[in-house]
Amino acid sequence: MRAKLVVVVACAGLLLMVGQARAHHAFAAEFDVNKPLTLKGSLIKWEMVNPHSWFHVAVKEPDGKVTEWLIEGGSPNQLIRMGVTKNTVPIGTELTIEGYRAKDGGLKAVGRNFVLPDGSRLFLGGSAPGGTGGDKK
Amino acid sequence: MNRRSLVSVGILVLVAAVVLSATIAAQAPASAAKAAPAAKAAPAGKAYTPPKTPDGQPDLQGFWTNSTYVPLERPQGVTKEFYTPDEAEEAIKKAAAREAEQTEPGTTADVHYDFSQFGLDRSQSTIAKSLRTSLVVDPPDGKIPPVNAQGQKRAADRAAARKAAGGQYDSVQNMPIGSRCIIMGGAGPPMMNAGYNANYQIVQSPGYVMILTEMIHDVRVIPLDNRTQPPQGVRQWTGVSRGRWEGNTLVVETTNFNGKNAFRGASENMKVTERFTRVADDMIDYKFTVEDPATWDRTWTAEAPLAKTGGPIFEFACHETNYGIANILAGARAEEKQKAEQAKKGSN
Amino acid sequence: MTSMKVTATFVIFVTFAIFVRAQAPAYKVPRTPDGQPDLQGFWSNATYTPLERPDNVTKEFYTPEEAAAAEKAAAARESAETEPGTVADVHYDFTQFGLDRSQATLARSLRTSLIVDPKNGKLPPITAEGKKILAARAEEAKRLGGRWDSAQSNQLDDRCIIMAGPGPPMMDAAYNSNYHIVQAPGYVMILTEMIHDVRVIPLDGRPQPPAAVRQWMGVSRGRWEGDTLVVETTNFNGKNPFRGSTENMKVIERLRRVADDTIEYNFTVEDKSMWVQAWSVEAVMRKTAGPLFEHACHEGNYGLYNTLVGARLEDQKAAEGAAKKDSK
Amino acid sequence: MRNRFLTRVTVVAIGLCVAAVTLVTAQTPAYRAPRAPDGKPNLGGIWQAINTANWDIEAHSAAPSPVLELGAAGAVPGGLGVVEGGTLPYRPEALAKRNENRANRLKLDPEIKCYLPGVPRATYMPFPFQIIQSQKHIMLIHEYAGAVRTIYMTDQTEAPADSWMGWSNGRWEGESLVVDTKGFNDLSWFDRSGNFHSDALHVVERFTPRSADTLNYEVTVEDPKVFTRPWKMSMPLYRRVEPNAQILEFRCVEFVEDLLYGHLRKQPSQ
Repeated sequence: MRAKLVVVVACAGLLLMVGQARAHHAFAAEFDVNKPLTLKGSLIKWEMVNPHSWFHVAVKEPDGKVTEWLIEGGSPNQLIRMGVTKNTVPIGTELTIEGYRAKDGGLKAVGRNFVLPDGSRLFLGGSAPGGTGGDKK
Repeated sequence: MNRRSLVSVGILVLVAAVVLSATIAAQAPASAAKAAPAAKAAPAGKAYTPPKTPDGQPDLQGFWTNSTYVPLERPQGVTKEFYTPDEAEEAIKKAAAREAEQTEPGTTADVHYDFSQFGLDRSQSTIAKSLRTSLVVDPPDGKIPPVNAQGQKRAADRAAARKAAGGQYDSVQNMPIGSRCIIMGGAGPPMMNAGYNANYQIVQSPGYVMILTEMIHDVRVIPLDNRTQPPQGVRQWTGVSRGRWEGNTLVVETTNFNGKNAFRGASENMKVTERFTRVADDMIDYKFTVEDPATWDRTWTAEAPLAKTGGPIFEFACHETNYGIANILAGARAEEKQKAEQAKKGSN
Repeated sequence: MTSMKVTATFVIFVTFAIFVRAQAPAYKVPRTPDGQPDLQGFWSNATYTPLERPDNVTKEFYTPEEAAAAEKAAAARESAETEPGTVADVHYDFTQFGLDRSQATLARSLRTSLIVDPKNGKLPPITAEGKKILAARAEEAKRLGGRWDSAQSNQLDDRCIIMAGPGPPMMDAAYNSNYHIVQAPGYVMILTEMIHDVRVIPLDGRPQPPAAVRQWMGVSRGRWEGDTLVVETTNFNGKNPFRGSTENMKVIERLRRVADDTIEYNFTVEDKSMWVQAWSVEAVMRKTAGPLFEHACHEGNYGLYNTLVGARLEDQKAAEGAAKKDSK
Repeated sequence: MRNRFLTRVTVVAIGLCVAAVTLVTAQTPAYRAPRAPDGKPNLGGIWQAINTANWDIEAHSAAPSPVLELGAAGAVPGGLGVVEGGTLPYRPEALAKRNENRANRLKLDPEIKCYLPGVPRATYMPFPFQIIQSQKHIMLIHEYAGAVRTIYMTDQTEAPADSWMGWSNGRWEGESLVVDTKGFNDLSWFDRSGNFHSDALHVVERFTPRSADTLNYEVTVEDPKVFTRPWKMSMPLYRRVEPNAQILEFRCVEFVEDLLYGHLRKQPSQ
């Protein structure tokens, strides 16, 4: 377990040093590890943009008020190569998002996991509607 | 986390990665790597004739990737130049497993999205496989030559300048160039594996070879007409490239770097000579030599094959929606404010 | 069909041109190599003839003697020495710099006014809309404050933005009232000496640009009617009202060479927003000596700076004076 | 004597008129471009527009710089406009938004923030762009912000997602390269004057060689969310003929960082 942690921290370090790895910035600088959260809501919009994509999600608070959250996800480019398009995740899709809230205190978070109503994870193992799960040659 | 501790973390990483790759038992990667055939040193005698473009250039066109798990420098403890196919497979498996490993919830390391949910694990895309134990082939020990005194002084000066500029999140200019969407690892030259979206599109027209790097849509338009380099006053992030055909090999020389994105500590006077040779329908042999007497007392050379991959390349606009950078800076300012308020409370 | 119509028009035009030339007076206008009537050279429109007829004058033309007397009186006024020690005396001697009109080529005329229509030699009455516009302008000027309050509240010529010479219509600029005309196939160019303002007038019948394109000197389109260059100008920006005109002014100029050393320069001003009728002027341009030296104006306009600094110092002095008074 | 002269003039005049009418009514362009190796017109080269469309695609007068310190260097040169018919056919609410954009251009113009220019603006930015022409892909490589477009001549698909530069499919029509582009986001503008579009933008461009060193560039713009009808713009593009002409970097992100993030800079502790 400890070794695992070292590796991950190490990867983050590498990323900072040479701009490599799978995200282009330091997550822990943007999001607060002490503020984990789970949000349930329906998709308003998926900004398929780089360097990270952003999900706009309508979240119903316990008091019935609906607030709009912005959830950071990954670069969409590889998904697009795998066949995902802007029509793949329909507006209104119900999502459960486990993640960490932004340090600046806004209604923003990183989506550690995007989970669909059937319990599968978004864009993984062909769970994404329309996703072909591999490179087109 | 300040810069110095980051650097030490970085060193730790390198060491740890090396040790781990040698010792930790591998878990199966989340999905099987879709790998192109391994680029062995082309056996002598087996002649591959690359197709030609309508104007008679050897045809390098198409979508390519240099995504690889082979490290630039040879790991400590490895003494040979090539793994056996079995060893290479094992090394890839381990690396893929490391990449796909889930982080411990509630730890700093866990604060990110699941890379595999966005296809961003290397194992989820084409890999340019190779039996090499390091990309560096010269010096023969597979390591970048030692940095000379001049290079060390420059590194120290650069570190001092960074320190003088303050903490990493004090201002946008203090943040890494990649985070700022200015340039990433893929563009080079030399073109290095960018970690994810390590893809290229090559298009040729009479007199030109164009290489589009997916990350931040960086384009190299390489003229083949033997024109001279521009005056020294013209300095660019990606330098200025001039190409020519030597038989079936595209040779590209690049100088006129601006020195703001030092490749492995190089100076702005670095000269990079790249060689592209199509050795199979789905493989380009990519070799580069780095020459910078201001940093290394000898040149060094690496081989990093490009494997054919699927298109298309979708627009990687980066700066335009780089919300993260504002979030990070705003987060840092919020933390400072909080701390200042707590300090005030404490002193009351 | 179209080509037949065009041909017919062309034939009529050629016939008419030949007829006009047959009737023309003895002076034969020289031609440029491409066949345009030749207006080229250096010209002056310096004159003592006022735009509007003086109140006590009723006839259209002076006798030659009367004209000479009027000119003499005007020149004397211009070169009269000022009373030493008066505000009027604070300037350099214009004659020492050749700046009196009498020291330059004069475009003489027997006319008592440049305006020939209306017949009374005066600008026509202003419309109701025009009165409103003038009142609004006065209000805006008041809002800008005193003339020396800011660079913008100063006069356009003091600011080196535009002077009277380039027009259109092209008016006597009081000094350096000189022009250089150069012709090329398809174009007539008129360089105004003051602030090197240039008019490049195309002759190819192109339409005016869209109404959104507005310029200080408007946009000019020219054509030859026999020996007469007719230039129509619209698309003014309205920021340099000519005798009160609005941005909707249309100026039609007619230039015809009537002697080696004279161009007849007539123009008509149409602006329904300001005047109840169009009005016309007949003036002349007289051949003069070149060259035109670069009249860079803004670049060395120390005077505007000095004026503003002086005004601020006076403000300060006044404020200090007031403060002293208060404290007493 | 005069009669014979008149006859001669008339004959010449008829000849001229017939020639003129023929020229005007002729539909096919007289110019045939040199061929690329695959036999298509060769559009390869470095091109640039020379006009003021990037300031305002509609006709406009010269105007002062919106930035005091830039003086005449930042001022707007007048222009006759590139839009057919002169005026853009905005829907009323869209016109109001354009005017608001224009009034707040220092805050809103994506060019000021070094954002990708969109289409067709990329073509007439005051920067060169290079055409790299192959059979499958024609690349438009713009100096401004390193913007790049891939025109798919084969393997044509719909835009997978919205983007700044859109998703371009091309075809040859005689001497013209016709490029059909959709899949835009709604973030780019047509010029510095706030003329804008929505994500329903559909652009069809025609690049037609008109001489060895000039192209005709004609654009049809369709966007029913913003405009009441499709409209056209056109302009010539000029070849950069310097033998050493090349696209240089204009990596402007670092030029705008203080503008965008300067307010988030750490303040010296008091």
